[in-house]
Amino acid sequence: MGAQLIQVDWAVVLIMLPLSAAMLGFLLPGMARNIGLLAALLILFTVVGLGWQLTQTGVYSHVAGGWLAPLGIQLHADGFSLLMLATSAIVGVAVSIYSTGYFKAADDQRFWPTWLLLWAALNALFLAADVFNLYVTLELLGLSAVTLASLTGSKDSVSAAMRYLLSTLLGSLAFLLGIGLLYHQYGSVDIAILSERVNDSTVSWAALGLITAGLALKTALFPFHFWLPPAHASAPAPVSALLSALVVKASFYILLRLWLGLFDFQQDSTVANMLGILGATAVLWGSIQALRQIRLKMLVAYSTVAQIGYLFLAFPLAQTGGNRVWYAVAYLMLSHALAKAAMFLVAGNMMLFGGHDRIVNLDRVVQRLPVTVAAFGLAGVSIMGLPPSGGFIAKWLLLEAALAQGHWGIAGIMMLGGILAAAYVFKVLGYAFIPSPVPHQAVSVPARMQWMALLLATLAIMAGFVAQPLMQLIGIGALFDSTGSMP
Amino acid sequence: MMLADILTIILLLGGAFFFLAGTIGLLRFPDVYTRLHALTKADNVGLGLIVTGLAIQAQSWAAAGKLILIWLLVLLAGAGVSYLIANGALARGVAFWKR
Amino acid sequence: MEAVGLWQSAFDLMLGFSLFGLAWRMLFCADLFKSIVLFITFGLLMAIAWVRLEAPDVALAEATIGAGLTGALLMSAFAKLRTLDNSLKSGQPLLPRPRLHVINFWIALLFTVLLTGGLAYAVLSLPSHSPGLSDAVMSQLDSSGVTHPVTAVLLNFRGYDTLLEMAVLLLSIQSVWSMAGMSDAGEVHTSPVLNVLIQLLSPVLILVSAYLLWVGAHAPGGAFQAGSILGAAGVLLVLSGRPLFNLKKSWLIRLMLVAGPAAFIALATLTLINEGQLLKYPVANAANYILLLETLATVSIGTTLLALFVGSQTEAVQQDQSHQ
Amino acid sequence: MSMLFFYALIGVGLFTLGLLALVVQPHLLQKILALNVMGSGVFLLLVALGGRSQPVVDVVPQAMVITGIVVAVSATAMALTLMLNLSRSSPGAQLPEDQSADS
Repeated sequence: MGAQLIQVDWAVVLIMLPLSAAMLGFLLPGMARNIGLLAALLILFTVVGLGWQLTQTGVYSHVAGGWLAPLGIQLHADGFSLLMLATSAIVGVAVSIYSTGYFKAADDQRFWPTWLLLWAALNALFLAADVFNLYVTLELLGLSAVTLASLTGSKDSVSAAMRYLLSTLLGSLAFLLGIGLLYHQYGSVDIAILSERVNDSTVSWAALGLITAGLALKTALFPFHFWLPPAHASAPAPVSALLSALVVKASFYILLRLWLGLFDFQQDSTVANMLGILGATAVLWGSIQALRQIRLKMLVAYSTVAQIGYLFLAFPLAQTGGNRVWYAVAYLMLSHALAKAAMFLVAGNMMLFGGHDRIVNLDRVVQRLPVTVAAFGLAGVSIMGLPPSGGFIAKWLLLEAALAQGHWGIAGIMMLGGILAAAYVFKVLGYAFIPSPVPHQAVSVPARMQWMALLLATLAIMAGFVAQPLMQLIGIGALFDSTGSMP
Repeated sequence: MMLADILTIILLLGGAFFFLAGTIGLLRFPDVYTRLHALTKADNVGLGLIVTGLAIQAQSWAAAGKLILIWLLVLLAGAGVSYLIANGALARGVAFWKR
Repeated sequence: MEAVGLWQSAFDLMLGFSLFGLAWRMLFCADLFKSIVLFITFGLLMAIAWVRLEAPDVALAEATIGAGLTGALLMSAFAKLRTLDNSLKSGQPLLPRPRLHVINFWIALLFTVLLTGGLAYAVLSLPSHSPGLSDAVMSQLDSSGVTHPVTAVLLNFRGYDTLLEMAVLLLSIQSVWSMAGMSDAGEVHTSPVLNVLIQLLSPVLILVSAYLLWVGAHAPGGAFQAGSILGAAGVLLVLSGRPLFNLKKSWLIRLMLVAGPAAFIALATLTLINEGQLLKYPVANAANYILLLETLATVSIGTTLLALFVGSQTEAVQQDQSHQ
Repeated sequence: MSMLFFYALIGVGLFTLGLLALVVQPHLLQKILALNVMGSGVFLLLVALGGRSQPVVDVVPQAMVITGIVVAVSATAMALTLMLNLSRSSPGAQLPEDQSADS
């Protein structure tokens, strides 16, 4: 039995399953919700299967169509892909269950097929080992994300979705031009083949610039973050959770993969330092903006801008201290995804409860939605980077690397970012305890919506306790062990 | 250089002349209706000459037939669309040109 | 021979500069209607450029999808925009002045010029001869099931990309429907001449579509081109007011939209189970599988493009805003 | 085959020209057209440089461009729908930041 299960192409199933479910949901709109929920659970199960397979056999790869690269397309799964697939599966299942309470039945046919296509795009993206295939998945991801972001149909959300669409298309085109140049210089779109051939040439630098700029725009790195806060804040809450937790991470995932695989030809650290500086600015700017917001969803969205900044702080650190610092980044991607999804679900609960998300008018919400507020508090612990959360482990590793290498500026920015995060989290919690001058009509929030937020927040904390085994899983394929060492 | 080649060259040049005349008419004529006149008349004849010129060179009857078919379709579409444009202009009250 | 090459070079230069000039006029003219017309012209010139670059498949796709259907979508959106926007209605199609401060405009221009220079430098540093993947494609063409290399790449060598591509198409219609609501086509213009024209043209278009689909196995053509011609035929029928489908809730239309991607997924699953690799066709049956995929994909592509056109014509349903 | 490089350079020109228009032109229809022109530029570069593999043209970029053209029309349809929805709620078919600076 075990021997047979190990042969199963779990990774391929992860792509086909959401795609088929999306099609069924499109075909049978009335059953879209049930089909989607079933698919969500099956995906979670499949990810577990893939994880087990990877622990047994190491890196997985699949030759699509039976044509080896460079002619054909290969799929590839290692520890880093597994981490992202698992994060998507966990957040995806929680958001799927949450959305059954959030969306009315009439909205199901608008939400489910698009969400399943987005999920398929995520899974396909995390499994891709071919840059043109990555472009196709990026487009599927971007277009489905825009569709979901526009679902409320309000003026704000439509203009935010429009800006998001223009940005994401611009990012894709820059990416496509970059991979086009790479193809014409090196004659392949397969990452493994390219990584052997790419050298320090004019074309490589042009591609590096185009691809990094395009992906930074999609990841909303400061100053390309302009599209993110309105898009994430005006989308329906479960969609905001998906966009912040998963979609922006996907483009960062590609950037990191290509950075490690293709762009290691560049020895001087100018580009890395520049990304680090933009990341540092993002941490400060995003945190300060978050603190200034009067609406909860805008606060959480700006917090995403800040947390994305942390991911980029690792570029200069890896340049001097070796690739092991990316373990911390991978960990941060996981814990931020869990915590940020939890926060957006909380925001959705509070909006449903009070009909608004103005922070000063939360009006003792803690007494009436204790589970929801607890979820926000726990997620906040991880966002701030306090022990024993997953966010703490990630940021501690980053801080340690910064201190060990004498990057005092980065260390300082990280501490300051933590303090600012504490300030905006406690600002929300503070207003949750005090009565507001204008009491409001309270609407009851379904229990599953509250518990899903708490589940994700708890997982963000729990991630702090399983650091050792998780790091081992991420280490499958040894993507981050290639050079240098970190304490 | 065969007779067929010379014939083709003459037909193609003739076609090009009609296209040129049509384009000049399109650019220089004063209103929608006269421009349409210049465009369709010239294009239809011009394309007809070019198609005939190319059909002489075609490798097979089937290829020549396809070329003729293209011409017929363009005639059809050109006539129909010109009528629709003129009709639309008339309906919107686009004035005739008067000297 | 020398003289022919010279003429061709002159033609290429003229075509290239015309493309750039058209793009310039299109993007920086103050009349939106003119911009759209220039866009269609641009698309047709692009199609000629594709022919010059020995890419007839791309030329077909560009002429039908790039210039044709995108042009129809733009025109239809513009007509709608004009009914919504008073500034567009008043005859003199509008444009607000560029919002950027003059200095900002020059900064943007300077950045663009620098970027152009850098990219041009990178392009010129490419080797003047590079085999790319042409050898790999040609050496495996025999076992692909088709003799036309573009079709072999799209449907066999890189069939997985095309599978995701079909998902993008499905997404586009799901997206337009969920954004715009799902009502039927709006205003319809009929005229006896148009009716005759459509009666004559639509059978021809359907025939051409079938021909392109069939010929794709060994010559330029294939599902995308055939599908877009089919879509164009549908657009013509809808424009003339034929009650083609009840797009609102038709189960049939959903089935047609899904047919292509579903066939891809079904075949991917089947080959995964039988051959161990997704979309790996047994050589003996490859031709049949590809024809089946292409036929269903043509139906889906045509229906999707038609539905996108019809969808873009519809009024948006005021969405429920209770959650916002 | 320097003509191939000429077409590739025209492609670069279309890409950057479209980028400029995307940034400076306020009307959404112009922005959508600008993105389409940028896309055409990238496609032109991809296919033109594929011609360097004489005697047989490299068709892989051509297949990629056909894929790209389909993505472009899908994205355009979505963008136009969003634009119409936006101009229903606020006339002018511009993003808010463009409007505020305008008046």
